[in-house]
Amino acid sequence: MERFVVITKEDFTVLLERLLGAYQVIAPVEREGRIFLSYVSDPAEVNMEYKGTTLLPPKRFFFPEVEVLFTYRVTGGRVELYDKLEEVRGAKRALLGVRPCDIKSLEILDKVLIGEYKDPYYAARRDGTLIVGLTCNEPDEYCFCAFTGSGPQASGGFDLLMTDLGDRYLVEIGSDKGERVVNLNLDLFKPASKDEVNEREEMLKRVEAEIRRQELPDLTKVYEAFAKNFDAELWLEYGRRCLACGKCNYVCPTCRCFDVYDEPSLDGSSGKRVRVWDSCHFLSFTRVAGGKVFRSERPSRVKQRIYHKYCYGVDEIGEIECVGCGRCIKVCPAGIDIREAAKRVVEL
Amino acid sequence: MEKPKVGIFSMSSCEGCLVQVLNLEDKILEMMRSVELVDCRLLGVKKSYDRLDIAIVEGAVMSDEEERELREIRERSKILVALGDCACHGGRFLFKDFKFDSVPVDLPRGLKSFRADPLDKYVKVDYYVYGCPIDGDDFLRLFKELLMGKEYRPAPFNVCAECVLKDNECLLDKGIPCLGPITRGGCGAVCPTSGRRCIGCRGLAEDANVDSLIEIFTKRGIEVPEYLWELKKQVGGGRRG
Amino acid sequence: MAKEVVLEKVARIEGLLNLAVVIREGRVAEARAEALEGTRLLERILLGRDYEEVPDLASRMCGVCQAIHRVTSVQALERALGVELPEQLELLRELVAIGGHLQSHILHLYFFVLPDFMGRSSVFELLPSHEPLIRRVLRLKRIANAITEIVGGRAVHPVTPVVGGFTSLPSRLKLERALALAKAFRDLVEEPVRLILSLEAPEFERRTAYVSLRGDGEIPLLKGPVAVSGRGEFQPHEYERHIRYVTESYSMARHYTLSDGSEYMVGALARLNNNYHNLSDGAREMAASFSVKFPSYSPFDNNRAQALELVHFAERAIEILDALLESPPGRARIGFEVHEGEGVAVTEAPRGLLIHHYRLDARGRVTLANIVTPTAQNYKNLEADAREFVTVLLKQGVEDLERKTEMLIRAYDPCVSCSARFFREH
Amino acid sequence: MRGNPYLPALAKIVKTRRETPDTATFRLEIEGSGGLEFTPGQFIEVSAFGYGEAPFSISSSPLERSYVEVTVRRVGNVTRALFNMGEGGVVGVRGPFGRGWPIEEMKGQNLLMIGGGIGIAPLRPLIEYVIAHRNSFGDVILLYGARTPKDIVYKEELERWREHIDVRLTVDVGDETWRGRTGVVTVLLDDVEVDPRETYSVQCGPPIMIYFVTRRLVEMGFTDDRILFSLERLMKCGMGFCGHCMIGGKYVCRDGPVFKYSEVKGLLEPALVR
Repeated sequence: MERFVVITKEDFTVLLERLLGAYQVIAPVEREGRIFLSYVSDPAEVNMEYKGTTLLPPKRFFFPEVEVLFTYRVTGGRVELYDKLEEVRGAKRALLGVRPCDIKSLEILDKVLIGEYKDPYYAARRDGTLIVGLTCNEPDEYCFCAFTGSGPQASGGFDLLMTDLGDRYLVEIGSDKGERVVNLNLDLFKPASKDEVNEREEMLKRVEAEIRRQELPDLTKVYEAFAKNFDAELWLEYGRRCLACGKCNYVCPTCRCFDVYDEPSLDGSSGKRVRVWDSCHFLSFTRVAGGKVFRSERPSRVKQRIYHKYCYGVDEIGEIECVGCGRCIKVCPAGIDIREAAKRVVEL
Repeated sequence: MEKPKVGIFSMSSCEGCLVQVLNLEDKILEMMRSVELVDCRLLGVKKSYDRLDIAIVEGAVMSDEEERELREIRERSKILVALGDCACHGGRFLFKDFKFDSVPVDLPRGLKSFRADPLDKYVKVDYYVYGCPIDGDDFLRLFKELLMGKEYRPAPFNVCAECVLKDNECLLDKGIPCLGPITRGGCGAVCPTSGRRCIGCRGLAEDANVDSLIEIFTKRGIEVPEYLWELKKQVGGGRRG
Repeated sequence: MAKEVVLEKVARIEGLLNLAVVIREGRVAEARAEALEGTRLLERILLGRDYEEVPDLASRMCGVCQAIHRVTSVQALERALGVELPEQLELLRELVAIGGHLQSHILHLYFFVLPDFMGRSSVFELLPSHEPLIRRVLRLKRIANAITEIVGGRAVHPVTPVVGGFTSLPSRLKLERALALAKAFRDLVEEPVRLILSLEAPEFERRTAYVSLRGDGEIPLLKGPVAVSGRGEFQPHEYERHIRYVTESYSMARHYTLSDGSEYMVGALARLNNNYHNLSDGAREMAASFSVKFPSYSPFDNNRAQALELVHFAERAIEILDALLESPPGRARIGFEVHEGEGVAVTEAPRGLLIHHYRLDARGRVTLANIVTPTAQNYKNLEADAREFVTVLLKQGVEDLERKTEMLIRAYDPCVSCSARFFREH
Repeated sequence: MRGNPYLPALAKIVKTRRETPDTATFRLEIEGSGGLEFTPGQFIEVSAFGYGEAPFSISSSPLERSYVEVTVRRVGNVTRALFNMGEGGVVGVRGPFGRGWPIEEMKGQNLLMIGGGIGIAPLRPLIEYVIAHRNSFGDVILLYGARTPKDIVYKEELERWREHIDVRLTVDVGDETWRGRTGVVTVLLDDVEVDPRETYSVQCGPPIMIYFVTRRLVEMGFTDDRILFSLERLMKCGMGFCGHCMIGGKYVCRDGPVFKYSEVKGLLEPALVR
């Protein structure tokens, strides 16, 4: 089997219909001018022509913002637990139209959450999900994946990767799972010509060149600069501006901090243990029983996220945890720009 | 085990927060099974009792009579909960910069001056349920946690955090003076989700950065309302150290 | 020797109200409806504010009928700015109001009124014997709230209605859901309404003037001339010529009379007395099967009128939703220019006629605000009814005079909270 | 790792012992296994269902395999629930988690142990281990400081330990019965004479104690890799996922709670809390 195949846009709609029959399909949709990822039931809802990124990253489909870990029942002196993991297992899903930066973010989350310990909820959802990526034809003003080594080309982590070539898609096969999908739908695919593969390369080069019009350092290699500028003045400035709203964490495709709490029923005889997304920008994030807060100063919280991306990630999994999607820049009401911060740190 | 005795009281208010409680509908019946409601004028409950385990008080204190009543309730009660913005802040976050004491008025019933005071001006308040109106689920959580002997904590985040999870685009980007960035969350960002700016009804978030919001407004050409300058004087960049 | 009977802080009504009845030589000399709720100075707070802020604050007048307060303030501002909405948006507004009416009537009839007729003091005491009914009305309340929420964004203090339309519109899916909810409401409400219609209220009649909006083929909530039974009609902007307020040193609320100083009644009974022929088919049939006739001069029939309105407005909601699904609204909000202006909106709140009146300066800031709530308008009529009713009770020598008098107060469904806004600047 | 690591094992509170007015030691018997195999210094997550989960250092001896103990101060929802439950209560246990004291490395060396308040809890299993293997260690000194005499925990054990190791106490504020030293725990360091080159110092206590003790130990000539401490942070998951316990690039729950000063140097100063 060739590594590259093509499918016309018309046939892609047919493919979508077939996928909808076999999978729960998650794809970009557009509503009221906003692009977001959503479960879809109709090919007509799917928007594969969007620019830049979706507002929220795909992580919520693997690590939802609210998740019941287990439920419990207390009767007399006995406690029974009911694992919710079983409900997560076995779902066959296809995630369509995700960008290379987001594909990279899933690879990063894999390294964090499936290591010495394994987060079984995340792992089960990952196992059951086919990843069909979509490269960018047109980056938006926030994109800087070329500087974080996570785009515009995806080096792996996908089952299929599509590139829009106008009237058709060039599709790169990235795994056995992806190959099986192509094999099952051979009537829709045909082998790609050399020209078509070249066309994609040209396209990605053009996109990369566009992103590289920004002047940024190689962000995969800023560890040292960050390490020695932990007490730099600029962090105080960012701290003064930061609203501690946590939006940057929520939209970051690699942020996965969470809080865990119990939600009892009214009579207390049963309940559930729930985990929800948390944010290192919240004052409560480092509050221990008794009230002490370890990171009470806002600059220290601003730093926590940015350092986690460019430094602690390297300590943790051997690479930076920023994929250059630019979402945190887009949503920050105070205009805190992680690109700019990194650049300033390097230039100090 | 004896059921905890609960009283629900109203100072001056629109009673919308109590209506929110009633809007919990069938959960109310369940709630009422775990406690003994001994006092609630709105629902016509008035039993004789000495001590209350939980007193839930809605509304602002606007007269000497209400002040007296509140002090009495406090004395009788183990736990006192302030329900809604009027009880928590005297309606300050709803009415913003309005200076109540600056209005010269003739008042009936022998009242000398106008006031609208939060409960904690007069008595110790153990827990606060914020919002105008309060959020029903928030109240339910408080109720459960108090019954279990837990400490209730209001949402630790601001409205923006919930707003972005609803896939909303930022209203500030459209030049709308939204107070989401400095307002305590827990409402599910209901106003911005409906395309309406946050009016700050739940009060300041735990770590509100008013300075920064003023800067944001200014940068985007949004007129800075007077009350933000007031708030800036009080909290500025929020908590430090 | 004068005796004063004071019903203190009457239970199961919204807000704090005393009713004081002065009895001299076996006859009622005076009745005073004393609103105790702290006055909230809302009109004063509105002065100088941007018109955009007004609906947010105005809806905080009252926790029970906030939906209609919001819609009314928006309408008055629209009049001031000369904004006219397309029909679909008007219909959506009516839907917000209907959701509010349905939930308010349910709350009043089943939580506040029903216990009286069952010889109980609270709805919780009804639980052991009437759990299925209570569960059903709770469900009805939930449905009514859900309808408001779909259109208004939130059930208590809805957020979407703004000058020029709405901040966002419900999707088709949501409208379909609202339609299903309205139909479910209509089905489920039948039995509880029958229950209310079958209750035997104390016998008491006293003719008064009934004031409400009057419609052509409908029971209007948001438009139409104001009808004063037996005396013709007036247009909303003329309200100041037809009603006037009096201040009573015993009450935190303004009390209202007609221009000749006589009392009048607003509310569901006034609406049906003036619009009976416009009741929906279902409501009309139900009235007939219980021999409920309008016009009626018994204030206790206000409860029956409310019960019939539950059916009527549920059917009206279905009609509106059918129309909206047939031809959905296009834009959520139409454009307009801010300029100087003055506007009055008169609407029907669950408890009756509601007036919002604003004047704006060239920048759209409020320079005058006046809000007339239904309960404030009813106080004088309530006092007159109380005088006569207690006199009758004294003659009959009934033992439960206080309980019966409380029932009279409750029949009015007073909302003291939003009536208490008395102020007069030095 | 087998099974779902978020799912706790059930355990019964079989014994409680009041240590101070607000502190107690809970003995837990885990369904199926009784106790746990663990390294002194490791912690477990204890669930009170309906109240939540909280991390506690294991305070019982590692030689004891039929139960585990935790010593708990009543400060939050979970601990209050444990106190209210008392004996017979059913709780959840996950763990053990984290990295304990490097016992093999410390063998043959002197030990200078410093505990503050309830911070002595993670030292207790180490002390029991040392006493059981007394010949494998040189001089062993325990310095323990509490706020008042009433706040001293493990009173019985302290007496027993005296027979095997050098135990020295101080309280911040004495009372009429107190005959011993007063002052913060660093005052006890003034009288300590050990060779820092052949001694490991291990400490656990409030952050401010660790900060000052560490400074003092450095002055005494201890090298950074011979200064060990157990750190306190909010640890929700125990597995390095939830992020609450991060200090710099380290997760206290997974990479700690026991750290060498050399590993987290510069991260402890109060002004630079990460």
